[in-house]
Amino acid sequence: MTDKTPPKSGLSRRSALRLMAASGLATFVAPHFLGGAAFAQEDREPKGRVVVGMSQEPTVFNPLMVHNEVDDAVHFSVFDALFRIDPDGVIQPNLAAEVPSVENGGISEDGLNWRVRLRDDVKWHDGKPFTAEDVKYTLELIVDPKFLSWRTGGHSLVRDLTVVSPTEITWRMESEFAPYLAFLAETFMVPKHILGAAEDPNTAPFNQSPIGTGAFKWSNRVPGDRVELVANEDYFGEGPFIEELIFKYIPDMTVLYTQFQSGDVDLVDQSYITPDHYAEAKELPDRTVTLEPGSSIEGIFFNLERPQFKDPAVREALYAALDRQSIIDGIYYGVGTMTETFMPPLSYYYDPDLPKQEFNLDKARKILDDAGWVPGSDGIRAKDGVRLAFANSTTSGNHLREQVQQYMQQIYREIGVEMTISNLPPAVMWGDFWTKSQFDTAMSGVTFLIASDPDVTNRFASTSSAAKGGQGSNTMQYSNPRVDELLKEGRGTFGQEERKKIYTEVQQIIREDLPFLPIFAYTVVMGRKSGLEGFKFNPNTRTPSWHAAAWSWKD
Amino acid sequence: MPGFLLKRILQSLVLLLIVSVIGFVVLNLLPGGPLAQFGLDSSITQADLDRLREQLGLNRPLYVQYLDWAWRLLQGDWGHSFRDGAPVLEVIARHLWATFLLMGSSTIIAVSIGAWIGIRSATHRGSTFDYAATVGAMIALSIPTFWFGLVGIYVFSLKLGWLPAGNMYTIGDETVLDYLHHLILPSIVLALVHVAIWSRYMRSATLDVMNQDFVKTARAKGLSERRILMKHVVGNALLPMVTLAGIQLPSVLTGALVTETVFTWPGMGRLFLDSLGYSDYPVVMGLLMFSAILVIASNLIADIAVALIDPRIRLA
Amino acid sequence: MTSATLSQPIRERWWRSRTTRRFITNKLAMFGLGMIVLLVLACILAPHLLPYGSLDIDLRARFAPPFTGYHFFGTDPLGRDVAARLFEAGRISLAVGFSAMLLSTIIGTLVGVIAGYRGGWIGSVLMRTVDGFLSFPSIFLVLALAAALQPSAMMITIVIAATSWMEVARIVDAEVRSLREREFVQAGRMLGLSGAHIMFREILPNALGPIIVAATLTVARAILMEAYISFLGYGIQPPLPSWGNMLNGAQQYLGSAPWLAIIPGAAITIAVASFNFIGDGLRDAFDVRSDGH
Amino acid sequence: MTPQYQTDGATGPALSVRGLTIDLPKDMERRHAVEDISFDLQDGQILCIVGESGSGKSVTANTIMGLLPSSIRVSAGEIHLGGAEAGELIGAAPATLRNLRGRVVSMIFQDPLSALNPLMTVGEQITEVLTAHGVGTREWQRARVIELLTEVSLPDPQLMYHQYPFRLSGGQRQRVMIAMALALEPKILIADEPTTALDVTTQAQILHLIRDIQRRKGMSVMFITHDFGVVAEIADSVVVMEKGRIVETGSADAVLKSPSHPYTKRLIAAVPALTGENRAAASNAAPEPIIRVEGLGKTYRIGSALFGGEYLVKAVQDVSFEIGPGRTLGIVGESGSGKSSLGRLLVKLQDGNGGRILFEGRDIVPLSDAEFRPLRPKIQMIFQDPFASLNPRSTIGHILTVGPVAHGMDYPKARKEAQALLSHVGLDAGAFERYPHEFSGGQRQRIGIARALMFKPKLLVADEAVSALDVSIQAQILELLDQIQRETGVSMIFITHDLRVASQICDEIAVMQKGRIVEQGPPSQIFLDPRSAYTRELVDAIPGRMPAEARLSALN
Repeated sequence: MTDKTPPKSGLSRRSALRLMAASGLATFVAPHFLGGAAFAQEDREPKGRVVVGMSQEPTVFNPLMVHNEVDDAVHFSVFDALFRIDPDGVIQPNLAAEVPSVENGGISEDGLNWRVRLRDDVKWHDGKPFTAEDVKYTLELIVDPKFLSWRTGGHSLVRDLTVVSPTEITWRMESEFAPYLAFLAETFMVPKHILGAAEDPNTAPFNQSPIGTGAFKWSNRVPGDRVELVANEDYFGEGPFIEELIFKYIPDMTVLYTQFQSGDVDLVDQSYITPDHYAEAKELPDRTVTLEPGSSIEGIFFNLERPQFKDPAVREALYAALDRQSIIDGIYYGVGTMTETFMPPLSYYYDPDLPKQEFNLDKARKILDDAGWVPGSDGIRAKDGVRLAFANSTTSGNHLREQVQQYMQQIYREIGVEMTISNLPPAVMWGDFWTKSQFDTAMSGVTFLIASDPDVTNRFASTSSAAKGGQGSNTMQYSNPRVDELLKEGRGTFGQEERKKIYTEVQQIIREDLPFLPIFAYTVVMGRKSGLEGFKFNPNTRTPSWHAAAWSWKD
Repeated sequence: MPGFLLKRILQSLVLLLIVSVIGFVVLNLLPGGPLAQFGLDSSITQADLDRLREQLGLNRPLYVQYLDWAWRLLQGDWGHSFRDGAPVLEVIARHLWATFLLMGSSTIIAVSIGAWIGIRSATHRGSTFDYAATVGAMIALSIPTFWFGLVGIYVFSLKLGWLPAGNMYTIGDETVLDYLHHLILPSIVLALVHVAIWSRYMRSATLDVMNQDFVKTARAKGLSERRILMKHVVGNALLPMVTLAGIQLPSVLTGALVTETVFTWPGMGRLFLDSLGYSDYPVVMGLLMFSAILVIASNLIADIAVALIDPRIRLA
Repeated sequence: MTSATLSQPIRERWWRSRTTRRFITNKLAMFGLGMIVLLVLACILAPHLLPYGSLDIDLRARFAPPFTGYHFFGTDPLGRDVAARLFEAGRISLAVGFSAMLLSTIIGTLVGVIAGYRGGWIGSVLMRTVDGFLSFPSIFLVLALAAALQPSAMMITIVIAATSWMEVARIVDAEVRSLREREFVQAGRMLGLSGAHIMFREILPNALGPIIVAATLTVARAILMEAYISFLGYGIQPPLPSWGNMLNGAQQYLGSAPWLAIIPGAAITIAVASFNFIGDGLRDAFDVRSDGH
Repeated sequence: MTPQYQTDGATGPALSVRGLTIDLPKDMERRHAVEDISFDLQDGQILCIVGESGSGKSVTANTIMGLLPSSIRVSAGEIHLGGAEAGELIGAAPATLRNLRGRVVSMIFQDPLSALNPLMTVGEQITEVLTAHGVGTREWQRARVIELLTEVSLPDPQLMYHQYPFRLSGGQRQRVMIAMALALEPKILIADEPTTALDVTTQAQILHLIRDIQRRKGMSVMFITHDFGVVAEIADSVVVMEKGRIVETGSADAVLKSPSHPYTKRLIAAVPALTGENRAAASNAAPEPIIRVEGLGKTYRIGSALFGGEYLVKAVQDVSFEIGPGRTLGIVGESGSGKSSLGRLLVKLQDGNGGRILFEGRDIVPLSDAEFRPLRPKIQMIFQDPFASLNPRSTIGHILTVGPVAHGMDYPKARKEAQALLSHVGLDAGAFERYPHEFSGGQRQRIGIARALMFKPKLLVADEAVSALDVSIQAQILELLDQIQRETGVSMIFITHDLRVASQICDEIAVMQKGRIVEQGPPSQIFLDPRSAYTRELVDAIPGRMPAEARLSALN
């Protein structure tokens, strides 16, 4: 159930490091879309209600606690982080008065000492002022070993947090960590005076009725059904222009679409509109339905420690026999972009010149023949006693993937490869089965980048495989010394052009090695009522409701 | 009577113990577990997963986890949901009334219509009505609930547009009428099977009673058929029905669970499926214990009700 | 000594017995039997007679409505012939139903006979376990078990059997309990027969009626259960079709391709109703008190 | 057939049945429940309708009340009600019949427990009769019910009014039924085997009550029974039925003294007479007893000690006796006296708690099941219910041979012995292949006896071995047992509630009451010179101690 929809960790954003270099400028030329103050004089009275439909239920309202992407929509509306990433991938100040950079002195030359200045006009929903103490508390809470925090990456490097004044805080990084700025754009500030006073922050009442600084205030939750937010009239930034914001949980995607159609739902959040409804949806009157680029890649992931996949020829042949065009056109209704790499197409680092895969069964057969995989009496190829047979797993109940599986199964059979389908419920599929590489092959939509950085050490470094004792998510157990080398180099390189070279080579090697077969890069079908203005899709966040403050109803 | 009560309650406790052990073991047979939901999250690393596992106490041996859980339960602490950190009892309580609304309305439909059909079938034994009721009940028992729900949605929502396809209410129009409008289809779908069950049992119970000597006695007294039916037959026939109502509860719960998924009804069924999907052990265990307690309590209440109605038990 | 000559009774054969006669004069039961025979035949023959295989994918012929060309029941989202899949699925669903019934009947009968005959603490432990299992909404056990095991037709069968033996156990327990007090069982003890002999040779044959009835109804329930599990995606895995997993994807296309939901659902209903008719007929036939229809 | 008999000074029949034929549903053994029967119930008399099971006597009674199940219907004949409410009952409108029921014609049934609604108090149920016919105000009704309860001699009528049926003993329930039937002083009372389910002493009281009330109220009573003893006790006139036909009618005296029809003669002859004579000793073997019981006891725990409400039932207390080889001990008592428990203790189908059972000098009480198994062949039992005691799914051959085979006999030998035994107990050897349901009750009881004899036991325990059988069959089985004992010298313990039966076959009789043996002695002592008050009461209660000459003439 975690995976009814392909995850939309929208991290197709430009490099944080690049932004560190450029942010000084960015602060001054930031589009007024986010400027807040620029809109303040409009000061429209919030009115109306927006119902956002989502197919999973938001349940975690303390943004620091371990949570899922479904919870983001609420977090973005109730809370603010120090920074915010705009649709173009530019990091903008939010609670911070400016984005720290080497240029403006916010970050020391060696990248270790940070200073952040805060706005002085921000109030919590209960009226108390927001100060640097809250930032300190937040950053300390995240690494509190008793606290069930979400990711601690980056935060665990922070040392010597010092509140200089209510609007200024400094700290030192244990080691340089370039993506931290982007991480902070997803780190929402929580009130020290409330959560800090609670006996146990894990079970504090705050977690069920959060108090933030965001454009919307917590109003009510009907569990299993909806979360209701109301406009924060004292919001320091632009907006809000709507009075009520409701996140409605509709577990069935068909029903969700039906309710969008009937007008019960004003905007479809995560899970979006399923591709099969796209053609129909875009013709709906008074609905704006658009295709937006996502950041995940749908692919077939090999467990490279399986004997049959150690031979690169096998992977190459399986790729050649993958009828991607039919899958996209026939099963995904043409929604999805052909890609050859893990890098999201919108990324600065995306390499468009990788060799194009071509669906060719004869070629696939020839590759296998040449590699010595000959058909046995049952028609299935084998080599050295290893049958070319494997299971493919994904979340059970994902109908489109199941259709793709059955289609692939039939075609692979034609080249003498036996693929069986063994789908698992999400709680099983994405547990140890996935993280500890217990699958043969898995079909999944994976987001490779963390916080917009092109660094994919976590996914492709040979030391990142949990099955081999590593701490990352290299579930394919991919291992290539050259890639390891390049990834190391990439983390230590600051220049954008240089990095692009490095990551282009990484993409080339991975295209060559094929540790996974890319099927397509996700495109999402965004749907909303036409009268809803101020909406902008942001591929760099995981939720379309990332900035509901700007939404308004057309008069 | 107090002795009987005490004995039943003690038996129930043993039953709860068995239920909790079975539930805990079965639940933990599931590979994966509560952290699987983060398996795809690119920003959570194995290190984070290991940390969370330790924080949630999931790396302890199974029996330790069970004893810890059971010990807390005895102290009234049902634990906290892994998903939203809220106390389990609170989580359950928040979903309770939606389920009870559905179960209640469908039970009213099932009992009243089922009892009526059953009594009429028994008194008009062999008639066209009886035959139609028999055939109808068996067909009703054969229809998969979820499919019936789907067909219902197709016909009444998609084709005719008379009834909503799901949900408990229309956002912004939460009047009683609106709730009722949304309640019609799911409660009929859930009631279908139970109308069939009730009518069958009521028919056979009524026939059983009608064959008893005291009905003959009543006739020999010169009582009118109507009085015989109302005073002597129905009263005695309803007695086993009270017990049946208790026994039927798990199946009503199961039915509600299925119905809720089809009609996106925000009740315990959906909570259960979601929690199972996320391997939210505390909530799933809580729901199991809750439903077991509900079932046991309702059986107990049914027994007590029978005892109160039946002088043979009340005064014994 | 008074002569007690044996008036020559007619030898009764089972097919002339009262039970059999009651059963074959029961129109509904015969209708059910007929439907099952037809279904089984169709499932055996249809895949050979239909022009399409159940696995033939044709993405150009997706969502063809019924009676498009030779697609009598239309096609599914991969352009496969629904009719071919329906009867192929029937094989799986019926096989799962039957095997689950056999398995659960055996388990239930064993538990029931032992609990009913031995009584005492063994009986208590067994029957409290049965009560324990029955106190869950059955769907929980099914889903949890189905999720825990690698789904395959055999596993689903085991899961269904593991969660539906309690009913049989209860029926057998009650039956054995009452039979245990009958004098012929006392007579068995008096003759010095062993416990196992009395349980399985003397008592069990007398409980066969209720067991057969329960077994028939268990087939019906097992088919329904398979449908539920597969509908929720925990059951028979594609491309193997089963009635349940054919319905699985259908909800999504309820508006655009309703036949995908209606046809397999109708097949389930017909099969389950037929078994229920047979079970009811058998119950009437075995029950000496009832007059049948 | 026309009534052959009329009492003098009669004012005409209260009820007359003419040419009544009632069809049975298809596929029953016979077409008619009753066929062309005619009789009169004279005003102010007791008419007994006598017959064995299946003779159609109850169907007749139900027809008069209009209570036949819908599957059985009257195909010919009429039933005419005499007196003030004269009219034809067959074909009368349901409303008319309902109006008559309970007011003009009342009925009481065999089993007084199931005939009362368990959920209503005694008072309510009697009041219902009054309400149904719209008689009296509430206060009057209540007073009338109390009066009725007093009239049938129920203790504490005020309390009884609020009592539920389950609280009452069988005899009290039957009194309630009688009170209910009398509520509107009906002209006719139909009693369908009203005493069959009762103990002998209670039976005597109820018979006495019915006769008493009939005399006081001048009612006409149609009394249905299978027991000529009861006929002798209360009947003015008698109708004898066999297989749906009337074979003989007449005054009670005439029929009892000089029965004309052979069936009647057989019935009367088969009624076990109370003989005060001791049985001729079967053998003169040494007085060394086969079995000696010393201080045997059995206590049941009911309820649970843990939860309170536990109480002890002392089913058998301090019982001692002994039996010599080839002798028969009768154990007699009413229901609940502990006689059946004693039987089970002796064959170790139950374990006693206290006392010793010395079988051939060895105490079998402490033996485990496994230790006792080798001894089982020597102690065998004959069960009460010939329908329940044979496994319906086994052939007679299997039933007979399974025991010996389990004890190591090879099958061919067992088969040969079984076939020999079958003919010995009067059955065709072809019975070997058949199933129990193909046999009649008497035949099955013979099979049960054969099964017990397969082992050539030393001791046979017969637990109510004939009480489920019709009287004519009873006599045959008793004879068979007697014959077997003479041939094999087996010792027997014969458990029965019927003193008359015991008197036929026992060398010695032990009378049990509340788990204890209150008196033990030869039949002459028990019947002619009882030493305990309870034995005397039992003997006095035996219905219709039939004049010896009646038996004689019947036998001739």
